Amino acid sequence: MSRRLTRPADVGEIDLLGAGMEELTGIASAFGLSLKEAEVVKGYFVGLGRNPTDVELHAISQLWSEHCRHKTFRGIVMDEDGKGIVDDILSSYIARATEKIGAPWVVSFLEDDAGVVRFVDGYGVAVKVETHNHPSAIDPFGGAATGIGGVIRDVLAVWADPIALVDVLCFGPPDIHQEIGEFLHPRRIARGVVDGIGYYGNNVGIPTVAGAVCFDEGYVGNVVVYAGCLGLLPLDRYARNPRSGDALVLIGNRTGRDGMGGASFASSSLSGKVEELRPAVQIPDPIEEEKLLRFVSKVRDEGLASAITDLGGGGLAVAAAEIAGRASSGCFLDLDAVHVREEMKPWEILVSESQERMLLAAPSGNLDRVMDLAEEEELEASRIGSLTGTGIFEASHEEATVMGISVEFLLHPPKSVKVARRRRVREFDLGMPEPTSVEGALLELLSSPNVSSRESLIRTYDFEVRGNTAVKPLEEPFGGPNDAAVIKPLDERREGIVISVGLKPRYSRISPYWMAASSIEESLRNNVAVGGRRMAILDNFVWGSPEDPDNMWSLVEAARACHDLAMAFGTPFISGKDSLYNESPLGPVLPTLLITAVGLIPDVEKSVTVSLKNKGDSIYVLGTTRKELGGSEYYALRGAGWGHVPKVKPDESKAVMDCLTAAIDDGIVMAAHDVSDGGLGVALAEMVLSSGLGMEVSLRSVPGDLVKRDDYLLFSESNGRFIVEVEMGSEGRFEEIADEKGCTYARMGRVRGDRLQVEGYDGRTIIDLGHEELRDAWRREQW
Amino acid sequence: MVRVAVLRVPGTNCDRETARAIEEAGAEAFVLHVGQLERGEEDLMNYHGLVIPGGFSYGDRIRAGAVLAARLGSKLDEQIEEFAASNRPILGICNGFQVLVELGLLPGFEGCRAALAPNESAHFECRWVWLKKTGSCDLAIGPPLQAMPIAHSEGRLVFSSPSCLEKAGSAGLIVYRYAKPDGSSADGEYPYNPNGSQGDVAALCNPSRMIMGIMPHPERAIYNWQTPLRLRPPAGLGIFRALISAAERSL
Amino acid sequence: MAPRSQGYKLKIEVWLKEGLVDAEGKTLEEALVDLGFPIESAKAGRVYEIILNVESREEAGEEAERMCDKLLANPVKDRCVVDIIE
Amino acid sequence: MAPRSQGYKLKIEVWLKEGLVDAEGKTLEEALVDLGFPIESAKAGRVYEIILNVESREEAGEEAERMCDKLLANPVKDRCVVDIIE
Ligand SMILES: Nc1ncnc2c1ncn2[C@@H]1O[C@H](COP(=O)(O)OP(=O)(O)O)[C@@H](O)[C@H]1O
Ligand SMILES: [Mg+2]
Repeated sequence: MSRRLTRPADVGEIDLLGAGMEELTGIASAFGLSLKEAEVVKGYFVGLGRNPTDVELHAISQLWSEHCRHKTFRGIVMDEDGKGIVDDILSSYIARATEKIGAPWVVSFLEDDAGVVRFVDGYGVAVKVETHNHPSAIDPFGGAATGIGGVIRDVLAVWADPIALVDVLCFGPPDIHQEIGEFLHPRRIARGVVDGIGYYGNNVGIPTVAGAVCFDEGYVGNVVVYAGCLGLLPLDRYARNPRSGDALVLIGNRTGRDGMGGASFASSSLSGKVEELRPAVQIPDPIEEEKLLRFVSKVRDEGLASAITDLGGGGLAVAAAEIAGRASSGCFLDLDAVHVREEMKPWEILVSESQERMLLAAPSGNLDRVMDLAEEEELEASRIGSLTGTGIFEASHEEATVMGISVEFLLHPPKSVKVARRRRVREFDLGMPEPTSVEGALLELLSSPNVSSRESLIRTYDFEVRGNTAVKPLEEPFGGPNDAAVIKPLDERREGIVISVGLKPRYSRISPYWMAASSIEESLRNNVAVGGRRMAILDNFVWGSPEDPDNMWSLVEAARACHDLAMAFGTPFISGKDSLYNESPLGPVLPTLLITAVGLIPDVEKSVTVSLKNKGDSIYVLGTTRKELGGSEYYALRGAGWGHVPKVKPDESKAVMDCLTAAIDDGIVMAAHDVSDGGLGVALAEMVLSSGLGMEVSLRSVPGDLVKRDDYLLFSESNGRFIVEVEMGSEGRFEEIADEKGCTYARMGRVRGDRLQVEGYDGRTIIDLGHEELRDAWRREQW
Repeated sequence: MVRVAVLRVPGTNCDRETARAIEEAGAEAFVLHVGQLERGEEDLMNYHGLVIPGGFSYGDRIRAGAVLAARLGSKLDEQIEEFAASNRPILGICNGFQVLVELGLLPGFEGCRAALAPNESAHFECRWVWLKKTGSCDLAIGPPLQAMPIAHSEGRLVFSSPSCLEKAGSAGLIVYRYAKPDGSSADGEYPYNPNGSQGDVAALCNPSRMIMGIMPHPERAIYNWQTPLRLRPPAGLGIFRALISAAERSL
Repeated sequence: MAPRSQGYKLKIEVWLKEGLVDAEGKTLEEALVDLGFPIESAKAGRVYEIILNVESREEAGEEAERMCDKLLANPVKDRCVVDIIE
Repeated sequence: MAPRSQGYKLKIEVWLKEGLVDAEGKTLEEALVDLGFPIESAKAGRVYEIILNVESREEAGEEAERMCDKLLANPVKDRCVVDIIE
């Protein structure tokens, strides 16, 4: 637009056209842009022949933030000699895998607010996982709660009814003594985060059914909070056709001065100076959200809208630009029409991150009905503008145009260039003296923060609300750890949705590639353990600053593994997110990749759980146990930072998973448990303590190539393994299936008595523990 | 056919599965927003039974159930009185129980009041518990011992005086008490009694036997697949069947 | 919103009655002791600050009692403490 | 437990800072207006009554500040008001 903008008193003009290098640097840093970006912005306004308003620069700052535009993942990575490594991590590794797999049941991937896969005829499952790390560091309760609120709205933004929540949390060790600098103590953070998640999920009425908790020094300065949401949507109601002329309606909470600049805050490092961060605080209101989700599903069912999006990072600026971008058109916003809570400047209205708001596009003929529905749910709504055919994002205030920038320009920041420094991974295993008592080591492992029971946390979440949770996170009545949750979302169908996660951040100290590979395999394994199949996965990267070439290298390595393993297992990525710049004065966060897997089960009544079921049944181990103790809980317990990190052998794993799935479908699997943190020892113990029964097993038959060491056999964390309880009398059938699938397996023993009794490789009983001993160790309150 | 109204306001979130349970039990369920009743778009007297479901009405702000009770009490008190006076059954589940207590409909006998105080554990708790039938109510049929999940942070029933607990007990109005898996009394022991409720009270009936409040969620124990293996068979349906039989009388 | 001239500012505290286990207070007490504070005891309650448009101090006090009765407290378990500040 | 002779009784209120949405206060305000009370505004907070074993009033005040910092409040969003009663 060439017309000069008229400027009301509360709108500033920034002299970009007259800015020399020094001023430009100042402007760039004030608005969180790189110098290169500021130059591109200047060039744009030189083209327009005018200076930008502060409204425009704030909008650009938000839209071009790392958080909103994934600049690093979309950018170029070079090595230190300037040789290209990869151009666009997201397309080259993540999206490429999905495209090559070409799964016909993927409905929408990596484009909308959430990924969508087909569920049963006419229905899709939407999934999204987000991080809310910085907000949780400064306000654990509010930060985690708004993380849940935000990800629910991502699922609403694809017209799905939210049906389940997931939370994955990484904290500093609970037993550190001093507070470090101005950082909150890990226990206080953990308590706040867990309370916040429970508060939001319970109040909004969506069951929290799956998750994980990890403790490591690498999180003392950088807490990690992942929040995920699944939704169900009727596919024929998936409205995505915004048109020029459609009205834009803002629904929900009043806009206020909270969470200002959250998107750019998310991409800056934490200073530890709590007082400066106040504007970044967001206040959660789950009851407002509950009204929103009722409203959205009614609007969907009546087919009233053409598009919808949530207001997350960057607020209205980002939401409106994205809706306009989808319509390949422009938009017009009247900032004075926004329902506000307090008097605000126009730029503040545009970028505020007040929670519990959604933006809707609807043909103007439907507007009255939309407003009525909002009123029925006791929600506030305002018509704040419309989509236009101009390709321009226009905004007005006091009848004056205060913003006029091309939507294309807003949505496409210049490509970033980052440098990665290759690091050779050297693995060696110095070995470990044998412990005097493996039984003692097992009890110690059961009590360690990363293995022990999560019951006290999980029970503060309502995992039953909506009455559709078929497999619960806890196995009642003893609170045993199920590997995945199953939701039965449709009354008239028997199919269930299976939700699991994989998280192996401690392996990234040795190899980021195998860390990512193990995370993927673990998420699939967990899913298969309860009966899941046909899985799709989500990737969520939490890394330190991409300006650091070491971080960049590990990021590329992990992304490469994502590609390779997704291909190998045929599991497409449907969504994900990256959170970079997780830095504190204590250094970068431990590189952490969360993989969330979503599978199907044809009949929820065939779901398998962790607890032993019948005396006399046989216990099998599937898969191969190798000397892979690098990064293991056992080595960590004994202070060892070395070792061979578990690898993934996709063909072996697939055979094992196929075998288990077939046996479950055959109805001969009574219980199953994936072998992960703490190895076979912990897996066996968990199956016993989840039930009223015991087992008698021997390590002598366990397939593997270990030196003959009971501790290695018991505590190695090799991937691709399960413990399975096979119905007495069906052993022949089970072995037939296993042979047919090419699965490595061995019968270890049987369900017997009420203790865990393990015979070592040399025939001696090395473990003999009763329920009380096991449960006491496992439930020891750690945090 | 019996028509049962299920009330909701912002934050009520167990209305769908409660309606589903009512339909499984053989009646028609209608989820009504309290606003519809206030505006006169709906009339409670067109329904034969009323359920106030679980959830977090108004986020349990001030005190669980208090704000919804205030809204009902100030704007719909006559309708609710008329409904109860016409001897139609009212069931409050979890948050609904809290509302009935706040409204004073429960315990509902002379000289006694009650409250649902914060759990003794001081936090929200979701778990399956055992219930022993120790009283009678027109809204409860089912086995003497059954399992159901609870999910609440304010479920500790306290009476205005110890004699009220005795009165309620001897009148057979304490329909369910928390128990141990073998059916013996929980005797306040956690986690069998999950919240510290006086007398292990889990569900209470009024003297007319037509109003019941229950902290556990029967609507989450309707189907086999909802119920953990060891706690089967699910018995929640009995409560909705009873509700419907009671409602049938005003057909 | 500024209080109108005839506005009275009240502070109302709501505490669990003596004799009932104050679970939140107890948890708090334990947490504070854990952190090394020399705590004898701790109680937890809620507090509200309300600005009322009434004509007189007496009226403000009466309204406060009624608010406690109708909404803020359940007399079976709660105890209200009203303070008219200005 | 009776306070020891050197015990100090503190009352600590925790409020959301100005400018942050006080959802409970808003709900309360609406409910009170619905009930017909002449309400201008309402805010909600938490209040704690703590008995501390310290030697002096000053020390009590300092400990209170530290408790706010360490547990009762988050300085980013909350405001503590400490009152040493006796
Ligand atoms: N690292 C990633 N891996 C896979 N998908 C991603 C990644 N980052 C973003 N996406 C996908 O791109 C789409 C847009 O993501 P995002 O910008 O995070 O949405 P929102 O703004 O709603 O949070 C989503 O489908 C998301 O799943
Ligand atoms: Mg989004």
